[in-house]
Amino acid sequence: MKMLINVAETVVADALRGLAAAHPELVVDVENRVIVRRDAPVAGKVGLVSGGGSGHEPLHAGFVGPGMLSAACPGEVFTSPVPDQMVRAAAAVDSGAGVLFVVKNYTGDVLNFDMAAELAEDEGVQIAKVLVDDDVAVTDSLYTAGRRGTGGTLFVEKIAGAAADEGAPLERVESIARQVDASCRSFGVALSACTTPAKGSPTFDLPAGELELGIGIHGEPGRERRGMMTSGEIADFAVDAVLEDLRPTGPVLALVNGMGATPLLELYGFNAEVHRVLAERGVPVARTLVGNYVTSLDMAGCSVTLCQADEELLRLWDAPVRTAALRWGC
Amino acid sequence: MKMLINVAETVVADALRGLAAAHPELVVDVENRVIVRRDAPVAGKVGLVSGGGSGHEPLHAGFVGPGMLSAACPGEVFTSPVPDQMVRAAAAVDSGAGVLFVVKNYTGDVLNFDMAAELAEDEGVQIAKVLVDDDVAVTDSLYTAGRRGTGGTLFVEKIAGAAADEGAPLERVESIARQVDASCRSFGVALSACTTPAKGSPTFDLPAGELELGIGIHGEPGRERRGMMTSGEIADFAVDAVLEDLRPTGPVLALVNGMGATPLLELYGFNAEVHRVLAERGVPVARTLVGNYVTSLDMAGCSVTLCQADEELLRLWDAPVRTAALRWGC
Amino acid sequence: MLDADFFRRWMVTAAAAVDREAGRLTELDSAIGDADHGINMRRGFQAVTQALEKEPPGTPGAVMVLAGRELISKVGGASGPLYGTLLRRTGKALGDAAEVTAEQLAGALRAGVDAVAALGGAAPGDKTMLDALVPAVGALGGPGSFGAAREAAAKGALDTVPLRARKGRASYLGERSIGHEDPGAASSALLVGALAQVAGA
Amino acid sequence: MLDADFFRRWMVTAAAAVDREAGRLTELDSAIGDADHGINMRRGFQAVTQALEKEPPGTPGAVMVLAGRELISKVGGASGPLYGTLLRRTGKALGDAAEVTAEQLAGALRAGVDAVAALGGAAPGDKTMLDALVPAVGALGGPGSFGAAREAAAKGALDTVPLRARKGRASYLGERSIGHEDPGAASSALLVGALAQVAGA
Ligand SMILES: Nc1ncnc2c1ncn2[C@@H]1O[C@H](COP(=O)(O)OP(=O)(O)O)[C@@H](O)[C@H]1O
Ligand SMILES: Nc1ncnc2c1ncn2[C@@H]1O[C@H](COP(=O)(O)OP(=O)(O)O)[C@@H](O)[C@H]1O
Ligand SMILES: [Mg+2]
Ligand SMILES: [Mg+2]
Ligand SMILES: [Mg+2]
Ligand SMILES: [Mg+2]
Repeated sequence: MKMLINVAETVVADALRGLAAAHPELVVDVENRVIVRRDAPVAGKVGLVSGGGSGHEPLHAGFVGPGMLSAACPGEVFTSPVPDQMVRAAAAVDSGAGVLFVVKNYTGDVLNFDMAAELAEDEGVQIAKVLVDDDVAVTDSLYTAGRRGTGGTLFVEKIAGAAADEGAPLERVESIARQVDASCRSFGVALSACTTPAKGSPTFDLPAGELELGIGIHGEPGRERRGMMTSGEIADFAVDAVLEDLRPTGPVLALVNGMGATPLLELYGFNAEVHRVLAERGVPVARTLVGNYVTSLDMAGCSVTLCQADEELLRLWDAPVRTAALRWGC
Repeated sequence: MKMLINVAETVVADALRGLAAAHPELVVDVENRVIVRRDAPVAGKVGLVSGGGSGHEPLHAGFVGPGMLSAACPGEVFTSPVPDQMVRAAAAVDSGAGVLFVVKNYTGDVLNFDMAAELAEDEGVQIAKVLVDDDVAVTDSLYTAGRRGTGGTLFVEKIAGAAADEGAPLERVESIARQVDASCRSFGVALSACTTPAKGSPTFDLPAGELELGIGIHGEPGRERRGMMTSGEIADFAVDAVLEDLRPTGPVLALVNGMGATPLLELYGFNAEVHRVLAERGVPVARTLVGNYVTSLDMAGCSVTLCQADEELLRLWDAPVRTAALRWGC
Repeated sequence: MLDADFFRRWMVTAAAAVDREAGRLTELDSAIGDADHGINMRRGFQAVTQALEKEPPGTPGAVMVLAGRELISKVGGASGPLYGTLLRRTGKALGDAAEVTAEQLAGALRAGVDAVAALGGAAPGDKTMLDALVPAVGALGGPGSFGAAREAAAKGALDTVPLRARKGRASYLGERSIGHEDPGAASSALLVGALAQVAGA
Repeated sequence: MLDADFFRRWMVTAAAAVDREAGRLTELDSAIGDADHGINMRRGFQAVTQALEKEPPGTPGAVMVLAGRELISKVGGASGPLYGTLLRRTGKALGDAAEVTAEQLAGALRAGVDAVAALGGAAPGDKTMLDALVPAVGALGGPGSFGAAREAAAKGALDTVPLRARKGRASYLGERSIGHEDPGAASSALLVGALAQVAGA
């Protein structure tokens, strides 16, 4: 598998150097792997810190900036970051108003953020945590580690970030983040496996003419393998899987997300099918975002995330945001 | 080759339906394949119309909006649009101040835009044209169709678009567009070939461990095939190829562009190497854009475009832009 | 004498040939272009046959002008304007006559080919459709010359293999364009072949 | 009696085993996880050996606490905090003694494994590292028991193959997790194997 890299060992550090070069509005600590918005800590503002394994870009570093995250902590590829990173990030962004950790629900992320929360609180930073677990492909039961955090993370970070920028106190930012998570559901489909730089070969073997339904964002195989489906059939399957669990009673925000290697041309075509299915099911769509936002390296495929949004969430979604990957209103 | 599509015949129409669903701020004529910003024609403003084969998304439709293009005309995949589209687009955006056609220098695009210009002028629309030909991999000589238009198109559309939005007259918008084209050079590298929906198999055969240097954006083979190179070696080669031709005497704008299937993680790492080479060569970088902007379907690879920018071009580059794919300042 | 129906059948036969050979044309374009020539030609000639069916024009000239217009407004790419111009200018040169001679057809086609050369700026030897078209119109003359034109076009297409391209996408490849048949020359040979077939040659 | 050097050699031997088997661990994780377990373990144990070389701690407890801390701050993922906690808690349970008995080691390791279970919320049978660790500490006791612990860990790891995962990433796969060995159980068997090797069993 060919990659545009130097050596596997330095991909994350190299990317951080490149991020720093492109974005002078970010403070990028390459050695300690923390990305902080330059104006942090903002007086009186709750800090928002997220992080996770690398390989999902632009998540999370691409979402650092006014209106969204205060800081991000990238781990090795597909490996959650270590507690030292989150502790450092929390210290850098805390203005005294406390810090919310946005944690995707994976065992590694949960354990490391938990340890970091303890350590940061020892250092006097007030910490709240929200777990993002929006992936309906995983049953949330005693028999699993619980639903995974995928596309819903973008909604949590954007909307809680807007609340924090408006000056909401920590408990309020936390409760909004929880509300967004509870309002989000996702389902993902892979047309090809991805290849991590360290492994150098695809994480699973997907024969021509087959796809994986219910994949996560770490190159894990999905829930089920099927013969190739059309864009319309995939939209039917994915949207129905989401709606079955979400049962929205009002308008939704939609994220039609590429896994990394699916051309935008295909993704927009898929968006047409997603909108068709939603119209058929009587679900109004308030806003739609189409693009590669929560990716899985060079995986071909897509995911659909729907977020039921009341007027307040919609207002916060529309609020200005200025980050590398998401930008409007300013 | 698996794709997220219904059938090859409808990919462009499907994508346009999906674009319309995601972007209510655009008027998308799916049948006639024209995308127009909703507020067109803007009184007194010069219209900017571009277009080309599909498969390069977000180029051009993703660049329609205030501060950039007035309208875009997507052709079939890798096939230039037909004159009817440009004529229709010109009529839709002309406020009486005239229309600039931004044309990438390919035989098909040139011939079709030329025919369209004749027809539009017959209908009373004043037309100016700028050819974008920034790709240094092609020698501009009697023995070629001339240099290709690739990443430089983004700079021409952004900067000329800003001038038009400021109210510059047609001759001025045209001359700025020409200045930008003359100030831009690009070089592209493929790590894999792309697959068009209609053909269904890769456009060329690139064995493991080899890459193509000097590719275009249509899945054409490049100028030369070599054994695999590191990100740093590719940056050396590409940046030097550009600098040899551009010989900048001041700061440049840099576009570090993905061809479609290269993960952002790799692209940022590559950006670090591009900045290293530019620093070594003593070329200051005023602005950097990293991402998949001028793509070649699912091709893995990258291109580097440098645009020498005087203060006026830099000011126009920084001016507000509000499109699906490029957005800042508003 | 050749009437409107003869020209209509030429176009329909050409469309069938293009449809049959679309895969090969695309493969040729894949080697030195962007892998769409067969797809472009098929889309264009399907539109041509549909347009001719919808309201069949009454004169040879009108058939060719309509066919050319359809190509221009449905194909795009380099081949759309070039082939569209070829047929449209041929049609214009044929004028309003209800029937034309083989000699008149040869003259009109020569005008069409000249227009292609003027539009695209290519000359024989540049590894383009002209390498099949120019020998073909050179061989074309009286009623018995259709077979010779077919042979000349086919040979012209094959003779592009050793050439280095100087026009169109293939020119980007420089030396690497050598050793491949030009897709546009191959499709031109199909068009001339269809003409010969309809003429019973 | 086991001194600090014994524990240091255990860690170095474990690091060598992990390094040697990293590819296999990653392959196992590729089947039911995210293809990084070998890479994670190698990165972690490299850091451990480096830290131990830099300033070798003077007591068994200090060796294990340092090793655990290194894993926590260098590995990430699920295995970083879990293995880090295992070693750190084992070290804490060993206290300040300059030398410890095999029985004391067994008891301390049991405390470490309990901490892993408490942190990760998993139980034997959930197809995790605990399926190797729990039988191993069960078999561990007096000086002659290291070999038995190694066998128990190895068997425990292999016995994860027919299990359905209930914790960690593999649980996402449901039924599809059956038929594969758990990567964390496999790496635990390596750690226990390294212990036995250093003990000369
Ligand atoms: N300047 C030109 N003059 C004549 N024929 C040309 C010229 N440029 C390209 N062609 C012909 O067009 C063919 C390519 O057509 P096609 O693949 O449909 O368009 P595109 O190159 O835009 O993809 C070439 O094989 C060549 O024969
Ligand atoms: N809750 C848990 N309790 C105990 N062990 C666990 C738990 N979750 C995961 N593991 C172990 O961790 C291993 C995976 O480690 P690793 O691949 O390094 O981390 P990650 O899953 O974050 O990629 C699994 O094979 C399993 O043995
Ligand atoms: Mg991992
Ligand atoms: Mg083409
Ligand atoms: Mg072509
Ligand atoms: Mg893993």
